[in-house]
Amino acid sequence: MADLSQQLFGVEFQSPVLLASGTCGYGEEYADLIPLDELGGLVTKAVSVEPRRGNPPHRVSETPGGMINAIGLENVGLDAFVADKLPWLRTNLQRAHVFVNVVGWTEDDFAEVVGRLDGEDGFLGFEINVSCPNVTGGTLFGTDERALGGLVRRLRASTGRPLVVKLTPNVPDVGVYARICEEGGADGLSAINTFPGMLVDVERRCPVIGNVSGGVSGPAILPMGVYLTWRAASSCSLPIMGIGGIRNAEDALQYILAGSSLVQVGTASFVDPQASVTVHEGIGQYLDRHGVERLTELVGSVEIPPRPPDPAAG
Amino acid sequence: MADLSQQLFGVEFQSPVLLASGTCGYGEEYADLIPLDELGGLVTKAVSVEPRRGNPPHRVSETPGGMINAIGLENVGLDAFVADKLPWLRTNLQRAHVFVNVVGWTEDDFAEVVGRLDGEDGFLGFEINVSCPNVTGGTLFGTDERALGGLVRRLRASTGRPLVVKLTPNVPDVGVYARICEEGGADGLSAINTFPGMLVDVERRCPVIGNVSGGVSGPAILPMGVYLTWRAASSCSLPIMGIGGIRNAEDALQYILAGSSLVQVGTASFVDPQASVTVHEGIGQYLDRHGVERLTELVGSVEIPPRPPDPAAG
Amino acid sequence: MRSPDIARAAEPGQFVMIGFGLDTPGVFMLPRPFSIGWRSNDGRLGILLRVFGQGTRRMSVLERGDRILLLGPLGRPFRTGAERPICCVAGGVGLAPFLFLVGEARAAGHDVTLLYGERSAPYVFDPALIRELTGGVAQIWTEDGSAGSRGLVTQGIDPDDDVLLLACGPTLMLRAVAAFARENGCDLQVSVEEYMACGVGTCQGCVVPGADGRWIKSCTEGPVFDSRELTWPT
Amino acid sequence: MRSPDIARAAEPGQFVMIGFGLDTPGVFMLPRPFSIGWRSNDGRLGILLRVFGQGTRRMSVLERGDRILLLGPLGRPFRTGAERPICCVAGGVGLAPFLFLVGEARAAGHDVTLLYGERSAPYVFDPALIRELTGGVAQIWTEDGSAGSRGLVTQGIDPDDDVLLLACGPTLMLRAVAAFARENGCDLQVSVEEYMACGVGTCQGCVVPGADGRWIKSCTEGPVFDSRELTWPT
Ligand SMILES: Cc1cc2nc3c(=O)[nH]c(=O)nc-3n(C[C@H](O)[C@H](O)[C@H](O)COP(=O)(O)OP(=O)(O)OC[C@H]3O[C@@H](n4cnc5c(N)ncnc54)[C@H](O)[C@@H]3O)c2cc1C
Ligand SMILES: Cc1cc2nc3c(=O)[nH]c(=O)nc-3n(C[C@H](O)[C@H](O)[C@H](O)COP(=O)(O)OP(=O)(O)OC[C@H]3O[C@@H](n4cnc5c(N)ncnc54)[C@H](O)[C@@H]3O)c2cc1C
Ligand SMILES: Cc1cc2nc3c(=O)[nH]c(=O)nc-3n(C[C@H](O)[C@H](O)[C@H](O)COP(=O)(O)O)c2cc1C
Ligand SMILES: Cc1cc2nc3c(=O)[nH]c(=O)nc-3n(C[C@H](O)[C@H](O)[C@H](O)COP(=O)(O)O)c2cc1C
Ligand code: FES
Ligand code: FES
Repeated sequence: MADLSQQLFGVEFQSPVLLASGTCGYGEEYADLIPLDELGGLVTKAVSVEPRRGNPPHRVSETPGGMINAIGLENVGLDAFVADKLPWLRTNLQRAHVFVNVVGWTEDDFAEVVGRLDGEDGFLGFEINVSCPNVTGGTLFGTDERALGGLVRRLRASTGRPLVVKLTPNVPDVGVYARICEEGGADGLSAINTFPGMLVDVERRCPVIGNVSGGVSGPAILPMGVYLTWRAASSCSLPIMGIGGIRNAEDALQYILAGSSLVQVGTASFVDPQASVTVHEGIGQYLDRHGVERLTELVGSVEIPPRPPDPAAG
Repeated sequence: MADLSQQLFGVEFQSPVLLASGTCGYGEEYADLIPLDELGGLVTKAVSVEPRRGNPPHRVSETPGGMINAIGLENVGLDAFVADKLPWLRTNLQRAHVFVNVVGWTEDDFAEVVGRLDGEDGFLGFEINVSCPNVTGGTLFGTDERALGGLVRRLRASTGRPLVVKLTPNVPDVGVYARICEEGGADGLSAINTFPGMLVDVERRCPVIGNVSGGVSGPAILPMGVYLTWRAASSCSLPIMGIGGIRNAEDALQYILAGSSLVQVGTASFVDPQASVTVHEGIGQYLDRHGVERLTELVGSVEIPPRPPDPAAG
Repeated sequence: MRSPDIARAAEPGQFVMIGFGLDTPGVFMLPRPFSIGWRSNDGRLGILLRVFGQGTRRMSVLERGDRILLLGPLGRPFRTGAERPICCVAGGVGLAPFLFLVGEARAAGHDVTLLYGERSAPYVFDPALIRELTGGVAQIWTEDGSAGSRGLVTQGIDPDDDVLLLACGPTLMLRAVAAFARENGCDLQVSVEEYMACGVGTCQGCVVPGADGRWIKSCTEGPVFDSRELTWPT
Repeated sequence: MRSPDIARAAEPGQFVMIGFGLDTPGVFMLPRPFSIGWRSNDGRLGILLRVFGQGTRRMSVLERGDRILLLGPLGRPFRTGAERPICCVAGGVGLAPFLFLVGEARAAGHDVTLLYGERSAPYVFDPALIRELTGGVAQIWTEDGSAGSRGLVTQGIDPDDDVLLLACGPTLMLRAVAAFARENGCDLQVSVEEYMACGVGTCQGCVVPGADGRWIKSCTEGPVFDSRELTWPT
């Protein structure tokens, strides 16, 4: 069988498939359902300095071809993460790699989480969730070029571990943000986080989601995710984790051909907990069927026709 | 039966339902299939100064819960529009209102189309498509605050007709752009245009779409459209046409409750040419069932819970 | 539905997530939670299905032989430990877990009654099925009296403070039962309904307000709670 | 499929858009174009279905009585005006329009042959059905010779310059037929396949390269074109 392993972030990934942040808890919750340690790895639910209660219900609802969530970054907080969650990951995952998803509302917040975890065992690196409001600037870190650049440089200085920035989709040109991360010293990118969305309960004339708005994920956003991955990959040379709507090997391969080295499966795991395993197996079958020996040959290999693309689609 | 009519842009709309630009040609193509003149109206395919050939195939493809298109703004051009298309609209539509979707690559382009059409008969106003690259600035008009403000002021000076700006979704805060349009003198907003997306044909390892990327539409983008409509409505006082993924009355009512006065049906008409008629009828039934006498009472009436929404969804 | 593993392990009050998987062309649906309504010795599971929206509408047109994805048994069941009289209060499709529970509890020697309320007769689930599964301990109530007794099901509760109350149904009904339990000093376990995505504790989507001010996941900590674990609006 | 209106109006080479409408919970699919394969006097329509991807996979599991949305007849048909010999060249599912055409053309007194090619035997559509609809004028070709004659279907074309060639099938086959027609000075009409969204001329999605350098909509100007109306890569 073809070789699905890759050397990335200084280690070997046995599989290109990881579980996306917020969709696999802190790993433990899925341990009985899938062979976690045979995957590429997982990204934890966001960790912030203080524990967060999160948003009122309803927190999740189905949308056409996807779902919307507004969990509100509920998490146990830094101390409890170190005391209660990291030990399980350390003990139970030998080959799958763990990224800790980090969230904050000031640069200091992020730096505190990264600084404190840096010396701990049980994970590989950080995935920085910049789709959260910057209380200093009033925008999201992920949509503010200056704030993002400052944050990445600050965190780069606080850790030698792999530092991956998870990009926000609602920007005019994701390539600009990809380059900012690269220049700030990031080791990789995750593309993409959810799209802001809202559902209205027309019978009760109120928002369905307790938080009014939430993030849209699932197959509905697949073509956007593939596009943003391709843009990011075309704009910098960092390795990318492609995320958004991946259900099967074909979806994952779209991301890989568009330029991502790894992929993350999120919402699809809710529909079928085995989704990540199926994706992994399907990629192997694809490589065999196409006589491709190593997955790395495929990364970013989509053939773009000579004619310059016209962005004026419509 | 409840009153679905509204006074907007100085005229009466008998129905809140219009057909979206690019999905109903110049009207004529749908004339045999649906009672066009019983709708609120329609928005023509984009009109540019010169005729445009458009993009190579494939131009359309299905995506999960939606579709992607890269027609490339193919259109007959200003002269042929006036000579061949406007007369049909003038003759055949008495009660349905027509907006001409206008596209350009410089301010002058837009101003030429608007200026030339201003004196013609057969349509009500303009819908300005700013999801196209500004060849002067290198960005899209719709994602560049300065370029957008300048364009709106320039066009406002060239016409007394209703001037509606069609917003682009991939910006950090659509409210900022809504206010720019209002301040520039626009009469209304359309929210929203398609999301940039891409599909990869994994068997042939090339983009599915001849133009590489395209715009994603259909039910997949419904929650994003509702959210952006709500944000736009909360940020300015212009009347809004809600667009994106509307299949039925419930979808349309989500937009209306979120703050749009009119709605446009696009992709759904491809699946069922009667979709716009069904939406219209369903809204009437909803009003009757809920004892609402006039549609206007519903516009923007979604009840937002007291707690300030936390944009940090996720 | 056949699933010998789930059928064997299931306890009353637990639920299953029923989904359509990822393979059906053009279809994407999150799985939906359903209380286990009964089980058979040959590994079959039953649920009561009431059509609300998209998901249940789609399920209602499933035919014998169609494949679905079943995950379960999930959540914490009713805890009927000590041998004391049990009074089950069911509103609408909240009847489902009690069909399962009554049979098991009677077999275990409990004295059980089941009060089952609906708006009106057309809503009432098949009385023959109910009789078969519960051995005739069910009393039907409808708001308009068109079937069974007339009134709200909560009117049927006997204020005996030794009884263990179990309730499942619409939020308003649960509140009324909780108020009743508080006033009469009864123990009460409620099975709550909140939107779910994963059903197994990973998404944190299914929270209900806990008595301590925290949000509690109803899929893993519930769906059955002691009423004192939750905050009830007053 | 029943649709008396479409069946009555249909001409060979026209197509229908087959969709699932907007009412099925959790399902969104664009309609797909299908050549009209045959029609009956009682208002039924037939198509040949070959499963490629999502849409055709979903259609393949439709059962009698399931509702679909039919739009048609659409597009310009083959134009077989003058009474001259007709040679139909079909590749794969491109057979469909010719099943319809051969019957009609024979009834109108044309001398018709039908060359139908597939990769190999398992792909060949039911020969009995083909015989029934075409009165036995069909010659089957397979690339590996596992059914009918061995070789590419284009080898079977008789270079008689009076013949009107009609072709429908994969792009590579169409190109070969177009080259043949050019070399032999034959008239050729081809039915092309391009992705469609609306099928009625509004979306401009279905273009093919016209001989004059413009893109031409295949749903309204086609799907049948005189080969000279199109650009053929050389
Ligand atoms: C623990 C648990 C056990 C359940 N047991 C049963 C059962 O035995 N039989 C049965 O018929 N139903 C049961 N339900 C409800 C069922 O899961 C469906 O989710 C619900 O009926 C709506 O799904 P839908 O797809 O039809 O509606 P949707 O199209 O998703 O939405 C329609 C409306 O249904 C409501 N709704 C949506 N999701 C949920 C949800 N998860 N819980 C409650 N309301 C929701 C909302 O008001 C929404 O507006 C149970 C729910 C839970 C949480
Ligand atoms: C005028 C016309 C007549 C047709 N007649 C028939 C017929 O009689 N019988 C039949 O089985 N099929 C016919 N087709 C093809 C059919 O419409 C399907 O679209 C096609 O088989 C793929 O649909 P899908 O949903 O299975 O594939 P998708 O899941 O949409 O895509 C799978 C692959 O199919 C190809 N494809 C997608 N859409 C089209 C399309 N519109 N045309 C061609 N290839 C496409 C692409 O290579 C794609 O990668 C016809 C197409 C046209 C344009
Ligand atoms: C319930 C839920 C919770 C999520 N929580 C987080 C989070 O804490 N941090 C984060 O960076 N992304 C979070 N995400 C986003 C996912 O990691 C992922 O980027 C997104 O869902 C798109 O992938 P998908 O379509 O495969 O789900 C969450 C998504 C969901 C559905
Ligand atoms: C095939 C196609 C062509 C389109 N062409 C245009 C266009 O010319 N100008 C424009 O402003 N929007 C155009 N749009 C965008 C639609 O008007 C609409 O904003 C978008 O499709 C979202 O609505 P929907 O989900 O109902 O389709 C086009 C959309 C489609 C699908
Ligand atoms: S449903 Fe996901 S945590 Fe409960
Ligand atoms: S398919 Fe829409 S124009 Fe041809």
